[in-house]
Amino acid sequence: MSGDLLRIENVGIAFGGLKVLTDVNLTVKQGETMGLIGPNGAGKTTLFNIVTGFLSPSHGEVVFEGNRITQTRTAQRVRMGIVRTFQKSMVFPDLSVMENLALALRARTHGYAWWRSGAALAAADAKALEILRKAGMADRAGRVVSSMSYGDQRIVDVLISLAMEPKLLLLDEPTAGLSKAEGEHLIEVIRTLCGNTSLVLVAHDLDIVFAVCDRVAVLDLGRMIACDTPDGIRAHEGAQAAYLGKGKEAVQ
Amino acid sequence: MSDTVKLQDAANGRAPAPSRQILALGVIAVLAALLPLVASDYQLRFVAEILIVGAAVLSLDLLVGYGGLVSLGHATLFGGAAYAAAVASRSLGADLTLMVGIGTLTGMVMAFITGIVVMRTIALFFLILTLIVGQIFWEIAFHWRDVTGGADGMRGLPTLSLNLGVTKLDLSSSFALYVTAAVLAFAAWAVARSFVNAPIGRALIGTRERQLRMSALGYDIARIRMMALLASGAIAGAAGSLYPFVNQYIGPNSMQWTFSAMMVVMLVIGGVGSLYGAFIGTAVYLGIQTYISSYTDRWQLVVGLIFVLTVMIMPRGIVHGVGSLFGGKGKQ
Amino acid sequence: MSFYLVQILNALSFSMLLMLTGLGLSVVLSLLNFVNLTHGSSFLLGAYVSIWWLGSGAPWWLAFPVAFLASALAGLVLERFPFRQFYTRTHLMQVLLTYGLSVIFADLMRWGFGAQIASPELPEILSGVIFVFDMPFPIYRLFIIVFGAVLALALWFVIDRTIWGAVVRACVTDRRFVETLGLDTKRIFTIVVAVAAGLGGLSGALGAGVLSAYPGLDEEQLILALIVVVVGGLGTFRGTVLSALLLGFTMTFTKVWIPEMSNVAALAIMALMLVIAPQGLVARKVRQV
Amino acid sequence: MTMKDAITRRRLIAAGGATAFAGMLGAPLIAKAANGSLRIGMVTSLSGPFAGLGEAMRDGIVMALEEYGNEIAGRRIELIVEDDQAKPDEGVRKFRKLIGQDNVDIVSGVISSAVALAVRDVVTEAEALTFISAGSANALARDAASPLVFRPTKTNWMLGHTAGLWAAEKISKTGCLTIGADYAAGREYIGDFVETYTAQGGAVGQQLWAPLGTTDFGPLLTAIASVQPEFIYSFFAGSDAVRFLRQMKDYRLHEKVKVLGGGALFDQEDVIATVKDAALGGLNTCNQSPTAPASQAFSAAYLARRGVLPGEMGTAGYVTAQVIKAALERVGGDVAAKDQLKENLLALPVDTVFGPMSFDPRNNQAILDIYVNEITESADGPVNQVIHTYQGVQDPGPTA
Repeated sequence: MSGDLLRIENVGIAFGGLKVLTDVNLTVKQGETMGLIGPNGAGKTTLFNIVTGFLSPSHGEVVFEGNRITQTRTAQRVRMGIVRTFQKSMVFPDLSVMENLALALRARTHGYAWWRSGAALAAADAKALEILRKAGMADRAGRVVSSMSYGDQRIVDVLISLAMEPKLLLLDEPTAGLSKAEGEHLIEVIRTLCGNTSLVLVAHDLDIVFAVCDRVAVLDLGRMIACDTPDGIRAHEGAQAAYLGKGKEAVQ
Repeated sequence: MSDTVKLQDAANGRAPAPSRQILALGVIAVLAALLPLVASDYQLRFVAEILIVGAAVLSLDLLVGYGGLVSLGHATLFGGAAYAAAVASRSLGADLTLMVGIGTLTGMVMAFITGIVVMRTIALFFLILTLIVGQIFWEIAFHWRDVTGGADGMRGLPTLSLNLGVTKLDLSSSFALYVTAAVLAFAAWAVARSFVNAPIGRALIGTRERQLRMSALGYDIARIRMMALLASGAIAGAAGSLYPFVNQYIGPNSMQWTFSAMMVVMLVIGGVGSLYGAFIGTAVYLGIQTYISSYTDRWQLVVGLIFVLTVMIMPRGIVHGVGSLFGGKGKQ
Repeated sequence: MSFYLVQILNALSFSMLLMLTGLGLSVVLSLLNFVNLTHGSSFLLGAYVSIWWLGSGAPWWLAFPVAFLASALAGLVLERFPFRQFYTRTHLMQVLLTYGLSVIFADLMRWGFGAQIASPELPEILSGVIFVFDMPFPIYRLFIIVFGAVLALALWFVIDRTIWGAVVRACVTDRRFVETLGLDTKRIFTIVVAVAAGLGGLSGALGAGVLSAYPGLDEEQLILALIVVVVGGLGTFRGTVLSALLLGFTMTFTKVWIPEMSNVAALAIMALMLVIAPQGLVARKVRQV
Repeated sequence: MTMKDAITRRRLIAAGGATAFAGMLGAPLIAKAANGSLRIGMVTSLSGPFAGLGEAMRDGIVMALEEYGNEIAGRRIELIVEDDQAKPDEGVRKFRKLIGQDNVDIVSGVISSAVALAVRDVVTEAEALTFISAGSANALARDAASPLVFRPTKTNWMLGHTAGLWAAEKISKTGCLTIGADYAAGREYIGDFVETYTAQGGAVGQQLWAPLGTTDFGPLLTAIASVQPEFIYSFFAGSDAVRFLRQMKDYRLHEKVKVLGGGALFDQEDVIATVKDAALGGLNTCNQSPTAPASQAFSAAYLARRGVLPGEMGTAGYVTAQVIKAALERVGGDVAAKDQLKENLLALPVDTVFGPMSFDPRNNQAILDIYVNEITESADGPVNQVIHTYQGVQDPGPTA
């Protein structure tokens, strides 16, 4: 199965008596954009937590580039190329945009350096500026993040993750709280910058998911009930019943 | 959350323009040089004490101001190093470099032990666990009578000296102690400042503000905190190593949690996250305690009121409070 | 045999004292998510008030409600200013504010009640002993055990099993929701703080019979209460009871077996608990992301 | 002019100009004593665990100075009292301040032994005339003795030793249990007691220790109840002593077991005034007793002034003034003649409310009468009643 970047095999997890995920299987291919949808409490974020190592599954395996990483620590997984964003904005509010990116870029090399090696740091900073330029934010490099609009903060949030040059980027509702236009702009930035990165996108805005994703997986009550192309999902009865059929009120 | 921000946004230390900084340093240097001309022996020694305790408070600022880790066990690092230096001085003599070396090392070892125990906790849990670990260290010092003198502490220590190869410089005079303390205080400030401005310092701020994000970026939170603790322990230890020789005495009080709490109070009064505020807070606190108490038994009321007012009116401490009065620098 | 029975009673009574001291702190933390370090001051105030009352010749049993009321009143005033401004602040800021206040109160009480140690005159009915086989055990300590158990049960019932408890808990989760039900959340917060302070005073009144009262007792009790509450897991009721029992039994039996090391042993066990369970014995499940 | 007035005057001077900051940088306004007047500095504990004791000590010295009309050997006396919080570091700072900034002629005070030891090197280096009012660590009479440090009070040994003598002779040579506070002073009292008691043929059974600041003595008292000793030798101070005695009574042990204690355990003002009848029947060896013949007049005056009979600290403050007065009068008020003052002070005993006091020339340590007190009921409540006096007890000193 060459081309498979991430394989989730029979993963399950329970908190106390509550089964949050039951026997979930999912494969993400190289360069693919995968949508992940499901009602609130379906287990989407929990799945992210398992892939990134914030949680250990009760059973099942996570395989990345052919290696089992189920027990690998988060920091190690990040170095392997698995990076995520969070539902809530997770920027560093008191640092400048530039410093936010620098923190990400230095994570792998100079994160613990005390006596700095100027050249290496300058290289990292040059790279940060490059990313900002591509995202059209170079003019705001020196701004303190907390002084920016929420939309811009979310962009910085995503840029931080992209600066890590991930192979797999897990986006947890990046567009939540944004206006339609802001959301579309954010997706635009992601698509410009992500290159060959595989994406897994959780979003409540189904229009965006169906427009952007190559395939879409549907979680309901901790079970994977469908995984297909957007058109396939639209036609899938189980998915309809679990999610779409309930209409927009499930999505709010 | 907004408090942490208010309290600590100075911690991000976007340094003021270099020229202004050099000017400030110059003014301080001139004042420091002029002080011995006007101050009496007693006052010089008092200032030396402020500088030494201030350096320890500054090292606490690394944890509180930059790491968001409020420790109630910081006095143990300071006092433990002081004991180590005092004990060593009995057999090895009190050579300055040796003492500071021993103190720094002891501070780091104790910080390391503390770190291993407290690493997984944050917030109130961190506060209480550091308190408990610190009190365990205190109990050891208090009961290890053969070495530490128990509750009576240690006195009759040799005087501090500096071996320059050719000659041996005696550092027992108030003036010499003042100069030594001033050099130490400056070095402590410089080291702490370079730490917070280095990538590790930025990463430390990152762990304070967004712990989850930092792990998602591949940072090892425990490792960053441990390095901050070690740096902090090294500075506190270096400061502690001089303390027995300035006081000519060291006792278990300097390891007790009440002293740790006093350090936190000093830090908050001076200004969290500014580094140099530590010295101002220490001076204010020790000044009140030493001078107001001559006039009234109610000096603790005064300290309490000043502290509460600081927390309520200028939570970022005197440094920022005064700064915003004069330069409007308080708001960005 | 009777030796260990009495030692167990000793441990129980000391645990009850610890639990009573921790309860008020625990209530404010769990219900309002507010760290109130003036709790030690409430304790000492209650102790002084009850000693004064018991010495005045008035009916002795009123000493406890009076101590409760005195501390509750102080809590009421404090809640209006300055606690109210600090509910939404970080724990750190709350710790700093209330610690500073406790320093002020310590000095005020020293001023008002003097620096001398004071002990209550216990009524005849509480000052006897019972004999467990041939070993004496003070009736007052039995009184503390029973009183503490009853109080803890009552509190647990009110908070966990009645509508009032539910409303207060809902306040912290979503204030606006409670207000849409037509309830005055401000008043609810005030009542909780006052009751918690009153509990501190009540435990001080009870504790004074064993501990006496003097400047500095407030701080000693505060530290014990903090350790009990935090090791128990921030303001979970069960946790506070559990860790009070743990600390009480450890301190009692280490004093029996290794008296010179008893403090170190007790501290080490509490530290171990926090290392094993960094969120406290009974952790509230909080979704991280 | 009373002493209180003098203190108020100081405050006025302070308000008049010397702000704390000016005080820090030179304090020109109060730097030099007014011509002819003599400054006595006293450091005592006005906050922290010994605050009550410190207030008593301060009142004791003020009381004596008022009686002297604020004048000794023709010189006006100015008293400056500083708070050491019972912390050695703080004590060191305050002694330095008194000597280096307030330019006092004599320093005195100190309750905690740790503070007394901590300041020893400071006053020795400054060659300051020092009178330690209460800090009673043995070391200050031994290897830490210093030429200009006088100690007009007991050493821990003097009390532990006499208790050992008394116990072996009058109580029992068997069935002894000791229980003490586990810190330096407790160790010294118990250790010295055991040494003398066993040398006199007594046999010590179980030895219990309670951490300093023990709140609950229950477990230890239950242990005592199960051993059922003949008598207990015990040392606790302050709140520990109050709790120990009260809880003894709670467990009904005070009726069954004789308690012999050292000084602070049955302190008249600090402990007995609080625990009242829980102390009855206790025995106490102490250098001070409100019922000692030398103390009669003072006890009455103190009772009238403060509403309680004097304990050790109130008396110690008073005695400090008495000794300073004797020393100054013997040199005609010339405080600069330190060697002469020392020689004259050591030459003759001083009559104090402790009793007659002479000084050991080896270490400037007072040689004192030690009273065995029994706590009995009196018109003023339970009181330390002298039942025996060991005369002229002298610490072994530097040879020990």
